[in-house]
Amino acid sequence: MTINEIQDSIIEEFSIFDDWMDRYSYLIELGNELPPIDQKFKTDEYLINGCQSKVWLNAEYENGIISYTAEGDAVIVKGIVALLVKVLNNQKASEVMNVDLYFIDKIGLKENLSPTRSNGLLSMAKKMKLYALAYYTKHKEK
Amino acid sequence: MTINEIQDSIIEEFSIFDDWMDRYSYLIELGNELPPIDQKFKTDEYLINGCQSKVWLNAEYENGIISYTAEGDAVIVKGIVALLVKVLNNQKASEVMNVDLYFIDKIGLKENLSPTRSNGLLSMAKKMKLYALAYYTKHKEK
Amino acid sequence: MVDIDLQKIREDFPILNQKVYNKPLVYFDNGATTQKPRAVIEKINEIHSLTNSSTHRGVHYLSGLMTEEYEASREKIRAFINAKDKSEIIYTSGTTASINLLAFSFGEKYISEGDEIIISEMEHHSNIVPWQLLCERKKASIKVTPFDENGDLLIDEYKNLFTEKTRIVSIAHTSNTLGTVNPIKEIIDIAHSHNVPVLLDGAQAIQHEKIDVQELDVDFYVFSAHKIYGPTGIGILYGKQKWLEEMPPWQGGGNMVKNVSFNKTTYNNLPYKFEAGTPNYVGAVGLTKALEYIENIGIENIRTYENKLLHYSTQELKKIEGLRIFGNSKNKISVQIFNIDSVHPYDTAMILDKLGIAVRTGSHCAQPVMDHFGIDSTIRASMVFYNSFEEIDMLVEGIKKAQLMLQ
Amino acid sequence: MVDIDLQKIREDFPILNQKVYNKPLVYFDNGATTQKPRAVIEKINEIHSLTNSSTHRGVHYLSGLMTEEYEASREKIRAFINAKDKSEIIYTSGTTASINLLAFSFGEKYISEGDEIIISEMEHHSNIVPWQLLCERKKASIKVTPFDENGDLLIDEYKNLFTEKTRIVSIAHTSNTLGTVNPIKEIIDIAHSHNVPVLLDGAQAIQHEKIDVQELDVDFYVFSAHKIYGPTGIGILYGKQKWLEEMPPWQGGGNMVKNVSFNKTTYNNLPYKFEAGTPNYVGAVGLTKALEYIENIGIENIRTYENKLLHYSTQELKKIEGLRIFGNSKNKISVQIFNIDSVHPYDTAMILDKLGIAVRTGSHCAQPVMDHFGIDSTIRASMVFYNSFEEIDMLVEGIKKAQLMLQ
Ligand SMILES: Cc1ncc(COP(=O)(O)O)c(C=O)c1O
Ligand SMILES: Cc1ncc(COP(=O)(O)O)c(C=O)c1O
Repeated sequence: MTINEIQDSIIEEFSIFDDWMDRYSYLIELGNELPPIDQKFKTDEYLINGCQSKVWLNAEYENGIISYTAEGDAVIVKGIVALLVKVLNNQKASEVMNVDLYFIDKIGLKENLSPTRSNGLLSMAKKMKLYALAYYTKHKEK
Repeated sequence: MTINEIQDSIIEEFSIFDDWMDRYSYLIELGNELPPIDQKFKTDEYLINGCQSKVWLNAEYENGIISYTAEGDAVIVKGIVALLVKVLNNQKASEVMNVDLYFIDKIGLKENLSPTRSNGLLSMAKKMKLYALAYYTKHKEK
Repeated sequence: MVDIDLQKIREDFPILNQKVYNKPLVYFDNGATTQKPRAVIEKINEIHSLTNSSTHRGVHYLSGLMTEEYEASREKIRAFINAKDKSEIIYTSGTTASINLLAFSFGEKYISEGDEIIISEMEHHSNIVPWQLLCERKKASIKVTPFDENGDLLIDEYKNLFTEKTRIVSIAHTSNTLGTVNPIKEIIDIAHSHNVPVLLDGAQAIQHEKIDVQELDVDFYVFSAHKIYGPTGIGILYGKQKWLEEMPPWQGGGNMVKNVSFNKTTYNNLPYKFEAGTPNYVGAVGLTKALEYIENIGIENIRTYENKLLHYSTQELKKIEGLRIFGNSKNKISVQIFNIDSVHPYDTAMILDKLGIAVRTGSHCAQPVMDHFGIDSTIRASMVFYNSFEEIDMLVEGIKKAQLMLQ
Repeated sequence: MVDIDLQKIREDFPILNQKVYNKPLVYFDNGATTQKPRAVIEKINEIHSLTNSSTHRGVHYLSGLMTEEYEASREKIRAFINAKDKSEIIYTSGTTASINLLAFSFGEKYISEGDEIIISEMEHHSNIVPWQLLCERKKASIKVTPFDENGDLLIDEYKNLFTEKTRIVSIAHTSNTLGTVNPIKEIIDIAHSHNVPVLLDGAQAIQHEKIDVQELDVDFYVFSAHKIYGPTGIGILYGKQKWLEEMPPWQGGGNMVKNVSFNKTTYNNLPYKFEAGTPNYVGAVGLTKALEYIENIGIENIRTYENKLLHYSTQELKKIEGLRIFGNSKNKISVQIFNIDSVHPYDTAMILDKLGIAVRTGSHCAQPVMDHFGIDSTIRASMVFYNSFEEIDMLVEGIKKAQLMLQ
C-alpha cells in the first residue's frame, strides 16, 4: 500500500470511534503490539526530544526503502509512534521525507492530545522524516 | 507659647488658604526664612532618612529645653521642616518627646503630599521627637 | 473552629469553575502552582489600570502610591511570618532565586575550600543545584541527610553529619514529593548547637501552616508567591538581620546602591542591598492580597481541612489494587505520590487528563527521591483547601478506569 | 506612513484616563516604567481566570496550554528582535537580572585576573555595578568610554581603550538620561575587530526602534518587559548560541537540569540551562501581548511620532529662561533631563506633581552622568507615543508656574 492508502485506511478505522476512550484503547492495543526495538538502540542518542515519556526510534535504509523500529516506556505514547510506523514503515525514503501526514488532523488525535503532547507527536513525525531525508541525501551523494 | 498654642495658631493661619498653591507658597516663604544650619552639621550623620531631597537636622539641649536647627536643599521641604521647628523649638524635651502633632492632619499637609513625601514629613517629626527623648533620658540618668 | 465553606471558596477561584474536554476541571497540580483567588486577580487588574508606577523613584503621586503599597506589602509579609523587622524581608523572583541568592552571597562570605553544607535526600532540585554550583566554585562539599522508607529524615544520621567544617544546613520544611513535614525545630536546634545556621525551603510549607520565624529561630526562610495563591515571578527570602548585614550583595544594579562611582560604590541598607533593579511591585502587592485571603479563611482551618483530604485520599487510594504510595510520614501535607503496578504513570495521567483531572507525573524535580525508591517517575496529586472529597473520589475512579484500560 | 491616532491609543491605556489631585494625569515617567495597554491587562486576567498552570511539567490540559503559550511567546520575542533561534532567548526577571546573569556567567568562563571590561560613562547603575562586583571577585578592571558635552560617546577614546586584555564591551544602546542613541553598529564593529563580544543594554531602546540582532551582529542584548508596555518581573537576555552554549549556568534549580544526583548533575539544553525555577510565564505571555500591540501600531510610526515629541519639547523647553537641557545628541530618544537655575529639581517636581504632571527627579540611577555635569540631580521627562503635544505645553506651563513660585 502507498503511504496515502495507509493514511486513508487509518482514517476510516478511526471514523468509527465515538470518543477518546475508543481512540486511546486502540492506541494501547497498537502500543502493546509494537515489536520491541533492539536493545542497543535504547540509548539517549535514539531518544526523541519533546516527548514527556521516553520514546526511542531507529531507522534503517536499504535500496531506497526506509524501515523504522520504535519503542516507548508509556504504552499510549508507544501506540502513537506505532501508528506513525504503520504509515511510514517500508516506504520510499524519497516519499517519506516530504510526506504530508494529513491523517493526524483527520483522526482527531491532535485535539485529543494536550498541546505539549501533540508536540510529542509532531516531534516523532519530524524525526522520522529527518531520518528519511538524511538517508536519501547520503545515498544520492554516492 | 505652648506647643499646642503654636499648633493652633498654625492651623488658623492655614485655614485661610484655599488650595495647595497657597500652602506651598507659604511653605516656600518659611523655607526661605529658615536660618541656615551650622556648616558642621551638613554631614551624612545629620541627614534624615526617608526624605527624597536632603534634610539636615540638629538639636541642642539646655536645662530641659530642646532647640532645633535644620536645613534642606529643596525649599518646599525646608519649609516643612521649618514648620516643625516652629512648633517644637525651645520647648521642654519632656513634652516634645511625647507630643501629639495634630496640626499636620488639620492643615491638609498630609493629603497635599504624596505618600512618600508625607513619609518624609513623618520621618522629620519622628527624628525630632527621638532627639528629645534621647536628651531627656540622658539627662535624667545623671 | 469553623470549617471550610467549600462552595463559597470555589467561587473565589474563577479558574476552578470551568470544564476541560467537557469535564469539570479537577485541579490536583497544586504542588506545581496554585490557582489565584479573585482578590489577587482584581488587585493586579487595578494596579495596571489605575496606579501602576515605578516604586522608590518618582516624586509624583502614582509613584508615591505604588511605593506605599509595595512597602506595606513587605510589612504584611513580615507580619505573616512574624519576622522581627521588615528589613529582613527580601523580595526575589521565587524560591529558586532566593536559594541562589543565599548560596551565592552566604557562600562568598562564609564558605571556603573543604567546608561542608548539609542538605537532605528529599530536597527539590532548587535546594540541591545552587549548593552544587557553589561547591564547585569553592571546592566545598555536600553532606546528605537520608530518609527512611516512610519518608522521615533520619535525625540520628543528620546529627552525625556535623563536623567543624559544617557551615550551613539547607533543608526543606516540607517535601514536595513525600509530603513529609520535617521536624524543623529539632533540625534547627541541633544545627544551632553546632553554631551552624539553617535555611528552610518553605515552598511547600508556607501555604499549609502558620510560620513563626522568630519562634523557630530559623536563620533563613524562603518561599514562592505562586505556590501560595499569589502571582508568578515573585518570592521571598527571609534572613536574620545579623546575617544579611554581613553578607555581600548578589546582584548589582539600580536601587541596591547608595552611591555609584567608578572608583567606589557603596551599597544601600537592608533590604534594598539585595534588591537590584526595578522590583516586581505588582507581584509583591499581589502576594499580599493572597496572604490576606489566606488569613481570612484562617490558616488553621486550612490545615485542618487539608488534613482531612490527606486522610481520605490515603484511605481511598490504598484500596486500589497494585497502587503504592511513596511517602507515609505521620507528619504529612495533603500530597500523594504513587504508582500502579506494571502501568507507566504517564499513561495513567493521560487518561486522567481526559477525565478532566490534572495531576503531575515525572520526578517532580526531586530525582534523588526517585532514586531512593529505584523508580523514574510517579504520579503526584497535590490537594489544597479548594479541593473536595468528591474530587478525590473522581481521582480514584479515574485511576481504576485507567487501570482497566492499561493492564 | 500613517500617523498616530492618539485618541484611540489613549483609550487603549486605562490608566491614562484618570485625574490625580483633580487634574488630568500627564504621565512623563515612562523612562522608569511604561503603562500597560488593555490587551496586556486582559491577557493577564485571562490567564489567571482560565488557563493558569505551571509550564513544562504537568501532563494535563492546562499545563499543556500554558506551556504552548509560554513557548510561543519565546518565538514571538525571537521574531521581534530577529534572533536566529529561539533557544537564544532567555527569560529573566528584568534587564538588571539579565546583565547580572551575563556578568556572572561570562565572567566565570572568560574573565580572570588583570582582564578588562569596557563600559561607558553614561551607563545605568545596572550596567555598572554587576561588572564592579565581577571585577572585585576576579581582580579585573573596568575601562570607561567618556561622552562629550552633547552626550555623545567619544568613539576615538573608545577605540583606544582596547588592549589584549579586553574581554567584553557592555554599553547602553540608548541612554536613560541623556537620551543618546549610541552608534552601536560602529561600537560593535570596533569591538569585533578586536575579537571582543558586545552586550547592548537595550532597556531604553527596544521600545523606540526596530532591533535586528543578526543584522547588528550583537553578541548579547537585554531589555525589560515593563519598559515596553509589558508586565513587571520579566525581562530578556538574548545571546548568540555559541556564547550561551559555552557559558556555565548562573542559577541552579528546577528546569535547568537534565539529571540531578549528588554525584553528578547535568544541565539542560538552551535556553533552559539559564532558566532555573518556575518561570514567570504570566509575565512572558504578557510581554508578548505588549509586543503585538506595538507591532500593530508600527514601531516606525512610534519612532516618527516620538521624534516629533522630542523636537517640540526641545524647542519649547529651551524657551524657558534659565532652563538647561543636558543631553543634546543629534541622535536622541524623546527624553529630556534638565534643571532650572537656582531652583532645586525636587521643588519643581513637587509643584508639577500637584498639577498632575508626573516627572522624575534624582540621579536616574546614573550618578556618573550627574558627576559629569557636576550636579546631584535633574528633572526627567520621558515621553512616549501615548503622550501629546498638549501635554508638553502643560509641562512647560507647569515649569513656568513653579519658577514663579520658587525664584
Ligand atoms: C538604560 C537602562 N539600563 C538598565 C535599566 C534597569 O532595568 P530594570 O530596572 O528593569 O532591571 C534601566 C531602567 O531602570 C535603564 O534605563
Ligand atoms: C520544595 C520546593 N522547593 C523549591 C521549589 C522551587 O520553587 P520555584 O520553582 O517557585 O522557584 C519548589 C517548587 O517547584 C518546591 O516544591
